[in-house]
Amino acid sequence: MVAEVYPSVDDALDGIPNNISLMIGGFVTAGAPFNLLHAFHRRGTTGVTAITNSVMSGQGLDLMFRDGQVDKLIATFAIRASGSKRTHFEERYLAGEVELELVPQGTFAERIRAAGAGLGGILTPVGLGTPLGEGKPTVEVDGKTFLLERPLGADVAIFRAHRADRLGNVQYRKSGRNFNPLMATAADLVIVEVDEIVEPGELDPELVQTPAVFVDRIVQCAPLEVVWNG
Amino acid sequence: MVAEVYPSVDDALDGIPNNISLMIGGFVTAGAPFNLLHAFHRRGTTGVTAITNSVMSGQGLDLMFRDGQVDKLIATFAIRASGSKRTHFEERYLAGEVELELVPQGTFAERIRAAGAGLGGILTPVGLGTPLGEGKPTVEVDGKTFLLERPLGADVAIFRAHRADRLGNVQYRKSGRNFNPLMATAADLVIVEVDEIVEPGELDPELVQTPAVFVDRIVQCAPLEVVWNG
Amino acid sequence: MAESQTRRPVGLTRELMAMRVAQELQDGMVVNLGIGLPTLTSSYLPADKKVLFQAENGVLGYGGIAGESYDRDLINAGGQPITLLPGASFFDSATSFTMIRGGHIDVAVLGGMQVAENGDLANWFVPDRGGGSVGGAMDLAVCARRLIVVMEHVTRDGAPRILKRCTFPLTATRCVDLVVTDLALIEVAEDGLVLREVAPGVTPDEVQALTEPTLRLASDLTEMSL
Amino acid sequence: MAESQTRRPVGLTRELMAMRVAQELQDGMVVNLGIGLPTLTSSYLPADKKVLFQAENGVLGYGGIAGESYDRDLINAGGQPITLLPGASFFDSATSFTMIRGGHIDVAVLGGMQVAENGDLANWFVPDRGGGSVGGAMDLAVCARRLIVVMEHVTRDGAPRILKRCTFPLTATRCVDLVVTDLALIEVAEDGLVLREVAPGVTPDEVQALTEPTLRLASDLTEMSL
Repeated sequence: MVAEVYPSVDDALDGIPNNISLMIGGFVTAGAPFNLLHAFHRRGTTGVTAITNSVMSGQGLDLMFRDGQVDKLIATFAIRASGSKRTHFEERYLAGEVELELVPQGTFAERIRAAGAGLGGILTPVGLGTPLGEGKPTVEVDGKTFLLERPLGADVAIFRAHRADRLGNVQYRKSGRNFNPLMATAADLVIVEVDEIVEPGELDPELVQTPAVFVDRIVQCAPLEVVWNG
Repeated sequence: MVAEVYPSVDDALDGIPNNISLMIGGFVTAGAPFNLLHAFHRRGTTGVTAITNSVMSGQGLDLMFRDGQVDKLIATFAIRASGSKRTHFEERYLAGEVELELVPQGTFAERIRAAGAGLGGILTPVGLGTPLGEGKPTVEVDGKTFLLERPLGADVAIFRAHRADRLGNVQYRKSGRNFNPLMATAADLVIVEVDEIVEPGELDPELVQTPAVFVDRIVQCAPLEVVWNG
Repeated sequence: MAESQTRRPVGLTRELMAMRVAQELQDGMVVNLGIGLPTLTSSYLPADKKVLFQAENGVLGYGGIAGESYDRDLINAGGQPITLLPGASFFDSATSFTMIRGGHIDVAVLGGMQVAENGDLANWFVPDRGGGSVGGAMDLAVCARRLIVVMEHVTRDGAPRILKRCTFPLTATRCVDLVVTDLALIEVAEDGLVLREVAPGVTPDEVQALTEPTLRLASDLTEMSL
Repeated sequence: MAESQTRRPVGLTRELMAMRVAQELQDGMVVNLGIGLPTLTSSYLPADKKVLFQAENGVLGYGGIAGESYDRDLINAGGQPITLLPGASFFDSATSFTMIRGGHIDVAVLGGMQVAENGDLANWFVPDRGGGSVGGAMDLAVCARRLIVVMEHVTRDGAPRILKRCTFPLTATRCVDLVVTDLALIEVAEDGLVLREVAPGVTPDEVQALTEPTLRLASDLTEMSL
């Protein structure tokens, strides 16, 4: 089915319950849905499992960790280097209040893709012989050993893109693409914030990087200014 | 490493031995490398395992079947409907002279992608309970059964695209994309015929659909006119 | 009953079958049409229904079959030249089957050779050619949200194609939701086959006589309205 | 020997280490630079070498770190703003790791905490923070064609980082090809570690004294030329 246009990011979260798994697209600032994240923060949604590459200190998702809205983080980048400021996530994690599942970034991307593509999991050599591979099943193929990593889907996915048409076709901008086309395939409800919504036919069909079938809700809003802080 | 520009399709096959696995991109006419295929035919390369979606009757690959250059076909579309003209492939196959591995199209695409992405195989529900799933290993994930299908790579891949820059960045045209970006990742030697070769910087970075790292040889030539015949 | 077993009732033309299938498509749906008879469906879509047609070779949002101007790079999964509607997009085969296996195809319409009463489908093996072609049919059959099979009710020799068990190699198990034939519209329910509609002038008895498993008659069984 | 164990020799600055790593990059190579010290490498590439830098967040062919104009959508894997060179491209994370796992990264340069004599690498777990971050490091370590680790030769406390066995949780096993430190350039060979170069003014004995496993001296052992 095709997408619907919503008048605001708060409206775009209509009907979303607590206790959801939530994919948050973007890589640091690129393609990250700060407007939608802050709407989730305002909404007070609790019991969230957040699936995202990393947590920016003191912004967006980190405020949801501060305010106890998130129970678990599935990410590739979580605990920072010695000497750097701790995120609210890290404080909660060290206090034993939230759970962390750390995933190698290629495995993270591919597990999300597997969920979206109706596949039963992925077979990767990455993580073997490390703590992130411990206890996981392995499969032998042609004499080589691979980790079997499970698909990673979610109830809701949010991310930012450049433009969308009213059907839900989406075009990204530069390195703002990253995990977003994958997450768009892997959640039951996909919500996208964009710079601009146009009429069908205004996007070059070659530049539609996420076709409309994957998108449920779109909302136009200016990017929220955030400052990169490592 | 980046790509090299070749002066002709015949030159672009320089050094390729017999007894190779050869991926041939394209879907019917769209994105199909008829110039390169005919160069392989002229070259007289033998012992080929052809990996391609289908065989067009009497053209390109089918001439290589006629002339005994191909030993095995891995395809999704192979034997035609009752009453249609037989391809040279079909005649050879029914005579027991060539081998056929029939693969569901989604599995075909995903197996090629797995080879290119360094994955150990794919887990798909498609093919279970059918002759195409018989004898293959299955894997249980979260109570569901999936076929484990092996990666499908090749020694050489050929396909047609719209434009390339001298580094090997490639842009496709309309439904000429199909299997080509996947095959570009999955062969040791990747050769692309294009309408036009341009300087680096002339392609929009958003429209590079196969980045240069995947491409080895590029050659500019007009599309060979072929007629669709089912 | 004896008469209906020896004389085949006159059913729908291919065009009328496609017209009946088109009625199953709802506004906003994403639909994949198989090669052959299913492709005809796009021509009978009412103007007020906007459907996104997907072709597994990497096109979403195509219109109909193109006229004389042939663009080698703009074709559907049957190799036919197509037109594009506003909002169309192109993508590679991996993305195309992500749509399909990922459950984003609301309706797939496929041709059939045999359908069993448990919903098994056989539509790829061509016995007199010693082999077959699957294309995207297996992926579509397993993964589309709703699978409609459109086919002649019986073979050229008059043998039933709707069987207790398929005798041809399967495309997928328990996948068919609805069968539209020249004689009837039959739903595959949990507990067997339900005859919902008969073609104009065709009786339920005539349909049953040409169908191997027993058909349950729907309480609201009607004649097709085309 | 006693002296070198108590007094740490003066080695290369971070900039000189990056400069030495840059010498390993050849024209036409596809190179991924990890966060931190490895990123510096791009600034010391000779003008006659054209290298395609890949960032795992979906950029191929970036130039250096951008100046004041910050584009939130144009960053490398460390989150730093970057410039683009002609011939650059953007892609999603699945394609990015297809490049990486598929063996298309000719050289990856990663930071390290510990390297073992069999090539094991530990570089993600931060003991005093009770956890860590992997990002793309595991994929790069396992799948890059050649893995260069650049790190200080010893910890702040003067303990060796090049060990018989890593004591920190591993990033990947048997993955390191070359280690560049402030004191030395060491190759990981099949049969152990080979000391190929020493930093200016540093002796092989001083390097050995700060290295746990025994180093084999290369027959052509030289001082680094920077």
